[in-house]
Amino acid sequence: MEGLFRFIHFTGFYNMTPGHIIMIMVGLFFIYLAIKKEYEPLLLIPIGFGILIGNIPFWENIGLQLGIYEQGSVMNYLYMGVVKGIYPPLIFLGIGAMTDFSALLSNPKLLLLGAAAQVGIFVTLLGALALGFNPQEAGAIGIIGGADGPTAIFLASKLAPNLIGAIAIAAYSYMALVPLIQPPIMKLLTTKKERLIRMKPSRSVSRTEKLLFPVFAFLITAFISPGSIPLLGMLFFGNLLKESGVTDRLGNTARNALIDIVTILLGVTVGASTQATTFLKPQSVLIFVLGALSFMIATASGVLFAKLMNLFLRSDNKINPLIGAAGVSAVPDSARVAQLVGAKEDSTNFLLMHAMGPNVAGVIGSAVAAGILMSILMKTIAF
Amino acid sequence: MEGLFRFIHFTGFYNMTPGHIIMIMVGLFFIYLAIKKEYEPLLLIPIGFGILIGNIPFWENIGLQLGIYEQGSVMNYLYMGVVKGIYPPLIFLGIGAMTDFSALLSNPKLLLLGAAAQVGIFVTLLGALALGFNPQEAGAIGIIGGADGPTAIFLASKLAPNLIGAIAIAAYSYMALVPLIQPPIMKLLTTKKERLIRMKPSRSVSRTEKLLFPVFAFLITAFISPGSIPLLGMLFFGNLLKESGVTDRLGNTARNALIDIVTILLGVTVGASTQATTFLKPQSVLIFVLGALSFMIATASGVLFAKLMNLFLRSDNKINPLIGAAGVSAVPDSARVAQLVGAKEDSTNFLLMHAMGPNVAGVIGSAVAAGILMSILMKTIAF
Amino acid sequence: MEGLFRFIHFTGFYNMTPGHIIMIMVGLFFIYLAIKKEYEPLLLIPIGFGILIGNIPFWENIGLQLGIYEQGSVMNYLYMGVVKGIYPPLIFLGIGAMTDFSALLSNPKLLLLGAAAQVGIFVTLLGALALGFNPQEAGAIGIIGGADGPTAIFLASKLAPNLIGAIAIAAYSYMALVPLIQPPIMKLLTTKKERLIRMKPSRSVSRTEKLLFPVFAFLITAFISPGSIPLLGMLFFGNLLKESGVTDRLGNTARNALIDIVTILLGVTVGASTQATTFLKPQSVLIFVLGALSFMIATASGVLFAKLMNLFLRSDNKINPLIGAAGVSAVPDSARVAQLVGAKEDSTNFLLMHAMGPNVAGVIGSAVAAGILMSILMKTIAF
Amino acid sequence: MEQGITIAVLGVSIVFASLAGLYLCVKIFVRIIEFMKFGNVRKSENVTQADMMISGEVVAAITLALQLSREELHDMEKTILTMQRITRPYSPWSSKVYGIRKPAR
Amino acid sequence: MEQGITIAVLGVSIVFASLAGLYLCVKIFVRIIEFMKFGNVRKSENVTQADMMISGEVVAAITLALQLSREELHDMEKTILTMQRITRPYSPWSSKVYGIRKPAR
Amino acid sequence: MEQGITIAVLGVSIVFASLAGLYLCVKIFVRIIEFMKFGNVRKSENVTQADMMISGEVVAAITLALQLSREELHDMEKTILTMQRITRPYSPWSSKVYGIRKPAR
Ligand code: NA
Ligand code: NA
Ligand code: NA
Repeated sequence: MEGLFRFIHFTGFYNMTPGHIIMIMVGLFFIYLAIKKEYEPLLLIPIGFGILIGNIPFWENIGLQLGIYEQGSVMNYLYMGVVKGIYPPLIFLGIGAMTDFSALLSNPKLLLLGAAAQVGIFVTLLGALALGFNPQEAGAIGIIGGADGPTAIFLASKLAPNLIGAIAIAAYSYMALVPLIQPPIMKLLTTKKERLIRMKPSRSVSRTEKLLFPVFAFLITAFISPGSIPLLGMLFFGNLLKESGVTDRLGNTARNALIDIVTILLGVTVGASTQATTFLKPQSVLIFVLGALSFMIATASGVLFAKLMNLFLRSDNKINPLIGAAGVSAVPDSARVAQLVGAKEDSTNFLLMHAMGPNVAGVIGSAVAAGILMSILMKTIAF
Repeated sequence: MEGLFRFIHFTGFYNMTPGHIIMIMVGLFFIYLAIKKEYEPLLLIPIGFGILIGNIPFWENIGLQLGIYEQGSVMNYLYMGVVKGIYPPLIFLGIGAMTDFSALLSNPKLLLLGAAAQVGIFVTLLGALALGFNPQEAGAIGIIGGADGPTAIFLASKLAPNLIGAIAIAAYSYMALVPLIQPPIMKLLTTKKERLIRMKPSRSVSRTEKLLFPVFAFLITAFISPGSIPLLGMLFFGNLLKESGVTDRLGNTARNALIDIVTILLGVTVGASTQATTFLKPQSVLIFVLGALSFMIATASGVLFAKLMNLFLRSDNKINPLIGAAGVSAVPDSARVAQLVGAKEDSTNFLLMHAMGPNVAGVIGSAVAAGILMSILMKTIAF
Repeated sequence: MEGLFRFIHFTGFYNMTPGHIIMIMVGLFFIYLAIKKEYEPLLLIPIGFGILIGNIPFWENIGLQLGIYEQGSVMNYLYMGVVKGIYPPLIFLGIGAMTDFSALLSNPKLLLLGAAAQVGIFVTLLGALALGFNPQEAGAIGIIGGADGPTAIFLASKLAPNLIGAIAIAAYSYMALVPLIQPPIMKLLTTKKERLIRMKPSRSVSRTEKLLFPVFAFLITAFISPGSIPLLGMLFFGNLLKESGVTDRLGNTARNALIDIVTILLGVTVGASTQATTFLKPQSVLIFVLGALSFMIATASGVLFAKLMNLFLRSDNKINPLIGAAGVSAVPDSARVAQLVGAKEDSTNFLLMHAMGPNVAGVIGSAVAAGILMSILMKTIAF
Repeated sequence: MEQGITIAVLGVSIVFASLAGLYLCVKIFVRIIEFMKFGNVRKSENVTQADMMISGEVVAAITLALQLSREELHDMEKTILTMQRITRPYSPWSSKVYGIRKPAR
Repeated sequence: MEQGITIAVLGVSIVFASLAGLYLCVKIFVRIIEFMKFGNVRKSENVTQADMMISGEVVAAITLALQLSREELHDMEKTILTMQRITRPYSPWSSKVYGIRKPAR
Repeated sequence: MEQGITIAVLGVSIVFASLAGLYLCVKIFVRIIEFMKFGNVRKSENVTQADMMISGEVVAAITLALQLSREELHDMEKTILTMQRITRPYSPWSSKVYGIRKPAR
């Protein structure tokens, strides 16, 4: 009889709290979004199911080795790849091996749009400081505006490990919602005439350029901001595997088996890290609010900077400011949004290729920003 | 000259014991079974070669970093995935991504057969206790009757790490021998008339059901028995990757590269963990005896429970009790055995699809059982 | 203002030393060789880019977690696979799963050529001792002459972890340069008549032989030299996965996803381990000199031993001494060099298949040599 | 031992409870889905993809056929295995495409 | 907060500096490459592979076309998914090809 | 140094011993297998798969031919590389199939 009583104490029903129910609903909602709306399914499915796994109520702190925060559990071991900042660079390796920088090379001035959109990161940092977060947390929250999941997780793991879950969920949620968040801002800040601008066909790119780019882009960005070595080193290394022409099998594995395995493990553990008993706090709500703000500011700065650049460009060589919004990264969604919003005004205006330039530049930009924040704010630093 | 002497001391010939020879013979026998008889080759080849690797005699305990139990050796590092219980859930992830639950969904009452066959686990536990094993060891030995390698290894790693090798070898040996062990018991417990029962064509299953099943099956089983989160969480997560329709590349990698890599590492280290100097003990023999018993009881309970269910079913909707034996899991062998034994009486009676239901239910059943045993018996638990 | 000053202190430009520039040049040169000359691209690209990653100057020792030698950095975590000797056996697993031992089986006496070429290892060891290296370092340097990257890295990680970078770079550099290093020596030591020798068509090999070979070759070599278990165990295990005929999917994953992932991680971390501030020392130059010597002696011993064997062979069954040079391993380059040098004298003389025998035998030979050196010299050994 | 019996009884009960729970859940869901589908059909008359069903018996037959044919293929595979293998001269510690037609410098 | 503003200003500046540096670098390289190519062409008149270029607009059109056609394929894929899945009876904890035609011993 | 010479002499000897052991082993096995096969043939007259052998020279020729043809293919591959790459718009941190034909809500 006592055995039965103890068993009942083990069940999820006994240990359930309202928080668990809320988080399970969130997990189910993520899975719903992924399947029905096809919003970022490759990440929302693992994260969504991870939220379910992490929010099955159980008898905590008696050594059952079930929870992601309990030593000895599988989830805890797999979560090490997140906490130690190992998965994000490996994902960047795969991303590098599948990214084509041609669009960026064919019109390099669009690189600056990828810089402009990172303003959102630093404005949000100020907002977070104002709301009482400490500098490390503020930096990690700001990076949500980088619209780049692995970068956000990497920086959070270095600056504010306690916020990894909230920051990752916020980043991926807003990235999934880019098609809803960006268009109103883009329309608000541009005139119809601007949205109708047709850009010149882009310059063709030779193989030599594509081959030299990852090598020298890495050297330049890393010399300016060595903090971005872990992310950009892997990104450009992956890209060289792809472009070298002599390492096809390595590039192929990097962008398939390797990135898939790491994506699965990262997604499911990040999801599970939202265990209700540690996750549901007022600060998680604040992080979500700041994240939304961050995305909006990033979009706006991208668009506005494009308009600024137009002031200095010849009239036959103007930039369509819509592609400035693609500078937030969120590859390739925000580029598609630029294409869509442009096509609404003129369905024969193909902005997609032009938008891919700022889009991938945004990835580089937010990795550089993460490197800077890491360099300046990391607590382990002893001068 | 002294150098030569010392060198001779290093050779395998010098350090050889009869135990090493016996284990090498066992390893060769496993490889033989795998290649000639095609019994479970994907596991018997790695385990068999692992036994060879683990039983090359060498000068132990002087820090050569060669043996699987010596710190700093490669085998020791790779074995961590077994000892820490990391490989089995990853294998379950892959299994989930390759399992089709249609058969189970089309006739859900067959789920109960997957529960019935787990009786063998708990009877064996009692037997092991009677033979003087401590409760943790008894639980780990009982799970052999679950007929599920990763589950057995996972539970053994949590409850009785010193028995992992023996339990894993026993579990896989008997799973390989399912076509020899089950048929006599099945024939003994059924009448010819029962073996001739034709089951109704199963209901068709919609995509929506297959998609919802992993999500809700996980929630239900995990709420009842949170101890099964590590195994069932990964199993159903893998299945969702497969069924969601939007994560095909992840499901594909999970059921190919990922499961293959983990299978190789798990197999070879489990094999190597049978190092003669630690493995050849009377208790290993006891474990093998108990394991055989466990398989037989499991088979019998599955068959008998099917007969019991028939008492409550309408005459046009009877279950062929042969498929009860498939409830032990040992996917898909025991389902094939049901088909074979049935086909001997009537070669036009296709039981395979019907047997797949209890077969995959048995996987869920033994994972639940492992979760319960883990919850109740784990030594790290401090109330 | 102080912020700006501190930021400047963070940049690569501020922390740059001539050493960094030299190493970056080396990295670029490796990438150039890989792409333009197609010298070993699958290793020179990862190593070359790794050198770039490892030689971005940054503010060291303040806890930025950027450098490969700083705790907590990604590169440091990934480098563990090199330091702990985990990657090389996994690479051997993949190599085994892609190696065809037919050539060796069809003319087994050529195995001895694979032994002869390992003389270079031990002569170099004596040279290194004479130059003042300690015995452990001397052993690790000698193994460069084994012409086998993973073996060299594995032994270096066990005997002289501080030299891993230099030894790995030397080994891979000379392996890439095999087509330049070997031909002059081969021509010097053979007469035109010898180079024209046509060898008998090789015996055909049955599937059974290919299947039994990995099992018994492992048992024999491991019993004689248990120190070679980590490398040869994995090599022959991989080969059994390939030849068993029942584990095709495992063999396939071992020689694709698995080896690719490990190659990427091993290459980039070995490259990064050449961080200028720890790498650029006089001893690195000495290691390069000894490595070159080692390759030359290995080539010479292979050729000379083939000539020695010819003294005992019937005149219609002579060995073309050119294939002796293939005994250094450096698979398959040195075998191709044998073919090329032979074809210069007689373009219809196909030596490639004959050279493959000593070539793969050389892999086994150097793994055995590594095992011996590890057994005798490892510092952790306490008698 | 007494503890053992408690564990055994409890264990079997919980396993049955879990799978019975699953059984009920599937039953209920199937009802709901069928109910909703019925509604859908009335609303749109479009046969959506989710409605596409295959009879279990047909599936069994196809499975068998495929399996048999695959096994035969498998056998053929083996016969051509030895040849195929020779065509992979790649090896990761020395893999360049240094062609044998090019002269050594 | 003051520290925050310093970080923000510095951060934005450095991000711009990095990407502007990249921009300049690409510009310069393109010049150099074009210069070298011009020389090459004069020397050899051979159009090497590296010179093969495709207009960006063409690329965009092709990309779109491919994407659209792929999406359609994707839809078809889904319809045949259920059937395909049944053809994988492999499972790693019991995967032998123990055929159902062979009698059990 | 003396120790070094011991190591060197011992080392070379053991390497030779290992590979010579392997040599003998292969020799002996080949004898045994041939002996057994001879028996088999007499018993059944069936040429089993294991007996299927290809002459080494033939293999060499095929290997070469395949290699050459593959290298040519490889060259072609390169020319079409740039185009192929563009057809993968997937990226893992944002990969949905949110088609550009659908209007943004
Ligand atoms: Na960004
Ligand atoms: Na079971
Ligand atoms: Na060698």
